[in-house]
Amino acid sequence: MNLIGLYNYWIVVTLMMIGFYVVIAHENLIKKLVGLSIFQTSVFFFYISTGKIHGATAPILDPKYDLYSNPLPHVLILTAIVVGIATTALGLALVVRIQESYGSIEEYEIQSQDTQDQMESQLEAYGFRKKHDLSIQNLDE
Amino acid sequence: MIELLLDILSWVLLLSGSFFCLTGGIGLMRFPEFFSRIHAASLTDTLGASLILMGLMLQAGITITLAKLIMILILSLIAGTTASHAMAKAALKSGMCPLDQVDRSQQPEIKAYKDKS
Amino acid sequence: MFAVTALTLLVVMALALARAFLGPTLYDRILAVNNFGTKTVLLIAVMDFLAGRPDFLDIAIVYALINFISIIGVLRFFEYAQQKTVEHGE
Amino acid sequence: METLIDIVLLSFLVLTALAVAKMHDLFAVVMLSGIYSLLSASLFLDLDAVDVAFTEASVGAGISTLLFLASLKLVGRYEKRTRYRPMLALGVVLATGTLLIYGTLDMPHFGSPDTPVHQHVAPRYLNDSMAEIGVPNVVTSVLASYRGYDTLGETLVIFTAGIGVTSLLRVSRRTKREEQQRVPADMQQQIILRVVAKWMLPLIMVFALYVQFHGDYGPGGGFQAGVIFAAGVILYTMLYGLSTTQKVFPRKMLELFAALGVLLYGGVGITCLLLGGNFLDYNVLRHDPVHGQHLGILLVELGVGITVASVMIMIFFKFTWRTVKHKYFVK
Repeated sequence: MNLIGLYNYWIVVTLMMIGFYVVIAHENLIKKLVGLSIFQTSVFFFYISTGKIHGATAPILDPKYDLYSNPLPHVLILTAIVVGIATTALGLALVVRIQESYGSIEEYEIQSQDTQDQMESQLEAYGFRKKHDLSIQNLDE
Repeated sequence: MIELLLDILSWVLLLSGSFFCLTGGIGLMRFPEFFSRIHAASLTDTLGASLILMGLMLQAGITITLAKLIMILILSLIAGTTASHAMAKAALKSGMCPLDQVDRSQQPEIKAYKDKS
Repeated sequence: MFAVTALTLLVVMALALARAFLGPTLYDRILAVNNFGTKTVLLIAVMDFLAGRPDFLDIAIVYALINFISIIGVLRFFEYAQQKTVEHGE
Repeated sequence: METLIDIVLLSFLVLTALAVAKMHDLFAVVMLSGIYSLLSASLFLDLDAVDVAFTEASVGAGISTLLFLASLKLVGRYEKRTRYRPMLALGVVLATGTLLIYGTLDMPHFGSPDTPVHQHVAPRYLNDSMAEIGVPNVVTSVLASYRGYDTLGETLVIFTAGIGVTSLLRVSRRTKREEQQRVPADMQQQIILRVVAKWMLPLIMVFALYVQFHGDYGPGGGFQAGVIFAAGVILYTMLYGLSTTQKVFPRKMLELFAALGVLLYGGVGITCLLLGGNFLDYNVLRHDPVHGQHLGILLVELGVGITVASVMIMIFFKFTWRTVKHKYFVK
């Protein structure tokens, strides 16, 4: 019983760390969003696990039962799920726009393009002419 | 007396439903390629789900629960089979071929179907 | 008796999960997801009876509906994706 | 038995998450995340959170998967291999995980009734909600009445996300014109599917209304009903084409309804203020406080449902328009 008593929390930590790993170690933005949603779900499990009481039933009142689980985490998580999908949709929209303007959703490709942009504009500021054969459009093709 | 009979009947239905689901699961895991897998999964799925739901219905008595179970049964009969059909059709259209038809894929009617799609 | 059914369903779910991990083609994975979904509907229905409060069957109905919709969505968007790659190839 | 199911489902979840982390085919990743949310909803049900299971079932498995698939179509199917060694990330993750597990050792055991969480507001909700609000589903009464401010905020967040997606993914007139000239031929060959979906559509809509108005007595409510309604419309869109659906749900109407739901919610609050109560204190809406609460919860949930449904439909339409645009202009 002692071992099982904390099992839920350990699994929650494991899931959270898998999500965390996907977010920081993968470079694809869609994969990052999936990792973020795994992370998010682990928080949901944590809340719901704390609300559970052994032998209790769902918090919908019925004269036949008198022990109910805690309804407060349920309310918090219910709204969090719907807000989570709204933020995921916003993230996906941003990813789509990034793909359209950079031609890639891999983090390092986006960064290298940004660095090149910066260098070009600095060179221009120092009076060099922009070298057309090195510009981004040509590299892309 | 009647209650005991109902209980036994629902036992039988639930257990046979579980058995069919299990065979479907094993088929899904063990069969060699997609079309034989979908054969195993979808057929046993329909039968197993209906049997289990009928077993639950006998336990429910005549309440709103019975109506909901009937609705789930109808949904799983219609939606499940349609989804299987759509999956198999999409797979066939994408160029996958059933294992025993690999040699016959040059036959006129199959070829005509592929050219059309 | 519900417990036996629930356990069997969990075993079947494990098998479907294994197919979803292994599945060589994407259609195998779609099939596994579909099978997993129908088993979840059954598991939820059985779990309601196991807990003695069968008034929560609405969730199983939602599952049956949503499972259908998401399978259709996968087929639809996967079809698109294939067309796109074919166009690229030409 | 409950504990056994709990343990098995949690182990499945970990396996699925590991597979998600390992795979490079993003389509397969999205499929597995569909399975992940099916599993998590069963787990929520096992932990007595019926309303949460309901929401996760309709949101996670339905809408979320569809949005991911729609954007995968736009950004490509495969992930590139990473260049860096993931050792540093692995180290950070392991260190954080160890610390968190060390932290759990002090926590009260899972399922014990004397945890601090259960000592403060929860007993009051469970004991007094029936007399004060008169609604058997405590989750609904807490959501719409005791914590009404919070829910108003959440609804506004969804509305804002809708505005964000709309302004990020604009559609030009030219795309619309070209799409309208074309006969919608998508999924034309799947005749059986189209017929069955046509029959199922009214069923889904009626079920959404049932969930909306039965939320006081069983699991359900505005959030879930809105998402189910949107899922029905999305099914129709996928099988019959975007321009057909937009005849029934034009863009302006969706935007109007998204705002209308929030306004309905806020309007109930303002009405309470005008009648002499506090903001969102429904007792003053009728002569009998319990009747007032019933009316207030009904209206508020309706507002939430309208906003959620129209924002979800709007977001899906925007993503689908993008794919249409690519069809015409990317070549």
